[in-house]
Amino acid sequence: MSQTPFFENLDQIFVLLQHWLVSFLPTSWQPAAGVLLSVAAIVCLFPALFALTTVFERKGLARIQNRLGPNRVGPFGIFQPIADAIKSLTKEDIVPLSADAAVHFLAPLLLVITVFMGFAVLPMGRNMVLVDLDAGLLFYFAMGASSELAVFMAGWSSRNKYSLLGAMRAVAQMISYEVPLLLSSVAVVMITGSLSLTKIVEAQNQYTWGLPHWYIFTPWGFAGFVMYAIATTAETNRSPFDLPEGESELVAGYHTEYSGFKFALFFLGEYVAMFSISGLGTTLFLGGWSAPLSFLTWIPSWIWFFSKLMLSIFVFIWMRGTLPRLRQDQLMNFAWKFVLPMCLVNLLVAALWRFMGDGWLRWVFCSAILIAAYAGMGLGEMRRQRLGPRSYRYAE
Amino acid sequence: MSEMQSHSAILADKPESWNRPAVMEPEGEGELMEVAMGPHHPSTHGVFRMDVALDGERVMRLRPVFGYLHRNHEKIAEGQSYLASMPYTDRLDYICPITNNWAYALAVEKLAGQEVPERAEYLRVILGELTRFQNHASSIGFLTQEMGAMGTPLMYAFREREKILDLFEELTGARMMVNYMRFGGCRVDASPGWLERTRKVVAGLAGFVDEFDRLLSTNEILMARTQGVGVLKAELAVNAGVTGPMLRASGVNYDIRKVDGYGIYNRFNFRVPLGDHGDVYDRYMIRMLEMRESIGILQQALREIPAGPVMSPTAKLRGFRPKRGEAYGRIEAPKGELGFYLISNGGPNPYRYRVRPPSLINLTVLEDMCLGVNVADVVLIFGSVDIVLGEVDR
Amino acid sequence: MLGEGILKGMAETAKNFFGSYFSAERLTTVEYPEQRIAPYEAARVFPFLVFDGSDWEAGMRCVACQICEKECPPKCIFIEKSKDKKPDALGKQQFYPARFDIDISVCMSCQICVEVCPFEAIKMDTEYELSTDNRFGGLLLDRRQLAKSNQYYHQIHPAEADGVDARLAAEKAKADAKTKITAEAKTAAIAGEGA
Amino acid sequence: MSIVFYLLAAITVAGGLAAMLLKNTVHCALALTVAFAGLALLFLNLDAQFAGFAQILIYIGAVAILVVFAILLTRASETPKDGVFSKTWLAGLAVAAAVFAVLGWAVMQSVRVLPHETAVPEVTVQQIGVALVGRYVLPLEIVAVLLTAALIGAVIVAMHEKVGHEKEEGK
Repeated sequence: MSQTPFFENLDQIFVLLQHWLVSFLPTSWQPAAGVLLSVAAIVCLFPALFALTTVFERKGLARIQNRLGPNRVGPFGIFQPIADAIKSLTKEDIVPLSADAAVHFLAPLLLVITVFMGFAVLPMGRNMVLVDLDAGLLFYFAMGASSELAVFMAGWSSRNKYSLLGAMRAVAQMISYEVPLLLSSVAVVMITGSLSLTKIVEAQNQYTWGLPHWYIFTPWGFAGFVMYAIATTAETNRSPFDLPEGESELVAGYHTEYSGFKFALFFLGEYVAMFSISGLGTTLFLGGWSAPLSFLTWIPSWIWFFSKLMLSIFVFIWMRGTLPRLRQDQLMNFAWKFVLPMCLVNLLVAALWRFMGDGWLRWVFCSAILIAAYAGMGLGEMRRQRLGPRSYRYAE
Repeated sequence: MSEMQSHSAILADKPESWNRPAVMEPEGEGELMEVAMGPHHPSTHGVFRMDVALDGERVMRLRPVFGYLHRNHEKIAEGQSYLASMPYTDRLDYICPITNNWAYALAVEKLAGQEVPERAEYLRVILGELTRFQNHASSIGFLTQEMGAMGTPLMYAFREREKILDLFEELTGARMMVNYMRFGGCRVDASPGWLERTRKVVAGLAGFVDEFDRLLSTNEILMARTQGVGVLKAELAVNAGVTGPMLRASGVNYDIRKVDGYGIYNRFNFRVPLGDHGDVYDRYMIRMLEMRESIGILQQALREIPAGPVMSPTAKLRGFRPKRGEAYGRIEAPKGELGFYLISNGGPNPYRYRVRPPSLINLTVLEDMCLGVNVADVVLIFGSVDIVLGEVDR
Repeated sequence: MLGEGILKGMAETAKNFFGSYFSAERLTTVEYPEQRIAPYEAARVFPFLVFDGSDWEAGMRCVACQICEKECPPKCIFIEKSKDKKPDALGKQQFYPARFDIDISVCMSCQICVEVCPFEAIKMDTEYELSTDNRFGGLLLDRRQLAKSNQYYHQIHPAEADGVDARLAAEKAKADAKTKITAEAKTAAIAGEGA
Repeated sequence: MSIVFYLLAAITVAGGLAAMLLKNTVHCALALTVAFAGLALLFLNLDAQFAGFAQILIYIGAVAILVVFAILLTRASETPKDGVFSKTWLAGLAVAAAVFAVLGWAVMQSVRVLPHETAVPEVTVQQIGVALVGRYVLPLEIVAVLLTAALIGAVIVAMHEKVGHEKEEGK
């Protein structure tokens, strides 16, 4: 509401800092230098976040499992990632004799590059976006699609059955879940009428009775968010969709034959992909950098963005600590027979929502359609596969 | 390249059985891919190998290869006194050493016609059911671990197992290698304090089973992974000699605690849960239900345990020479029928010593359960058999 | 059916996540080098030889009867009987072990040697931090290394040691009484002869 | 015609040549991906964002993966021992020349229509969308129907085999 200049400056602190740093340079260099500075910031920030997240993940998983987690390096083990980094940097880089050395080398690089490219269009705060592309969402998905190739290259070049199987699984899974990922985002695009991520955030940054206009608080937005979350989990190969790395079957999946720093790059790539895709989910459904309640708008926008990001990361960790993984064919069935139809129904509902105009009727109507579709398809699938709780008999 | 050659040399050395035609024909003209799962595979519970022939991801043939952990247990036992084999039985199924002790003690007692005092029988039941509980809990934990549950259920199981192992350590001096039972009783008596602590632990076990139930039993992913997978028909199970929870999951009512009523089991009031499908989910649920029954037995035993000696006065520790004859002692171990077969020629050591390991015999139906399933389910089915390689290979 | 099983499981793990911060029942981890659990009285690791008094060589209870060597399942005990005899705690002339080695890399801590020993000479230690950088010599303990005082035995297994001491004392009393009786009988006989 | 254009053109052509000349089929597919990427960058260089991103999304994200999968599933990923030139290289050359001629002719035609276009047209994604469902709705629908038919056809081809197999098993 009433923003004091101090908080306004705090909100824009990174933007101001960038402008101030750039102002020392000649005018003709300033745009390029500004972009470079932002890129450097992103490239430094997210690996740092990755390092922190690995500790939090291990600590969180440990607590879920009633353990203590890493606590030897530094206070509460927070320097564990430094130790891990030193370890992976000093480890021997083993390339299998029969591996395709060039492709084996390029795969982790390609993965990390494409993953980082996605951040270019994510608005991480008010006025904090690297390039405000008109087709930002499209750019993001284009980059996401390219990372599949890196996974394939890694698996194929290793000349290992486990690697190849893992890569095939990973690519098949990523392609399958890309469809619902796109379709659930399309609903947002339909309502907003723009592919630009900044416009999508701005559309959600409004308040009625102090409550925000986040898309997750609408029937189609909620359903879309759930579908998006499922697709995201599969896309980033996280539990319960972590089959490509399912250690009980495939040892380690496509990075079985990677060691040392190349393995670390894969690890980094996976986590950074998780950040970026969570960031996109935040932008699309959770209002990006906007505050959850109208009287909290004085808190800097980037704080909101990153807290939402970390919250979704926490949910990822929580799911990983709870759920067993699906089987490959079940995963595919789930994508094509449940998530995809739900996304299509959701598209329909989003269109209805747009054309039914304001009023309580559209809430009831849209929710009813979605709930009916969800329950019908879910129960039908369970019945078809003869799944369900059982009762047991006892001998005497 | 030399690696390739040596590999083909190994292939040429394979036994005849390997060259038999695949049990299932591949679809189309695709070739079979042979994958060696193990011996150093993350999910083989130790050193165990499954040579799997795959068509795509479907299992066409599976050959279990074991013996990596062979320790010559039976021959060693024939070379030394009856007592000296007792600590070795701890190391058969190292998850549940108490029941191994019990089966061996039962066989020797049968051979020597040795009576066991009342209190010792109660102690055996208490320890045996505690063992069954922790074995089932950790076996479910391993099963879900293989399903990729990041070890969370396993850690919960180990949390409870820790409490039970603490009780074992307090009573017997060791957490796993207990060496507790003797021919004609138990080595040491339980103090009243120990019984009190055991009652406390047993009171907490029901809550743990409930927790497990909430965490897993209705989980959709677990149901999707396990229901209808690895079906073992009752007929095949009986013919193959499968025993234990695996047999009961296939719907056969066979529990040696009921059939033989060995020890004092016929005094306790408990039920035998039976499954109707014989799939992995049934095996999982049967173990869950058996854990609840075990709690019931434990409560009764802890309520009724009488005072008295734990060793029969006629028991001999040194110079133990049973008369000539043979005996087969069997119990319902957590994994199935564990039996010891002994022949005595009157000497200080057994003439013949043979173990009937439930793990090994339950494992013989592995291929039948795995044919045609997805390779990911092989690991699951293998986990649901619940084996310990120490017992399989001996 | 429609995901509530998953949600129930997630609630359970969340309960454990927060529970691990509050309930010691849940978080059972002991941070080993800093924290230690005191061993149970019944705990057993590797055997040691008990001696009475302060001189380990003179007070050693072992009489080299070699029963434990014979009964040891993995055969990790090696005993060499002495040629000469010397008085034991009861004052009786006994053999003593000229060599008594236990290879604790072979020993499986089964306690059978303790059970079969008729002289209460071998007992189980509770010391478990035994790592050494020498695989062969470092784990082959000779009788000097194995010898531990009776006080030490009392320290690690108080109740058991009390029982053992009482039994030994009773035996000694019996033996003393016997020697006394025989001595008296002897003196009586001598006196009778004299008379 | 800036230096960026020449750089991108060089990458694209090099990728194309490598795709043609490399021995290992998977390497060829990867080189083809490089060519696709160069093309996408050329689009972007012309400020055609939508076309550029769509090129990456579809060609690299889908087509390249499809090619790679096809290679793997048909076991053509092993390096052939003999040369890379097919025996029917003459026919191939003829087809390539014909395609090139058609493309060249089309390009020449369009240049004659727009002889001196220098200003960059401001085409937003929204405009493309409006054009697709407005003026070009019929072609769009035809393409959609065609693709759906192809999809269903593919599914039927795949399903048929399975049904036949099940019948065999039934016997």
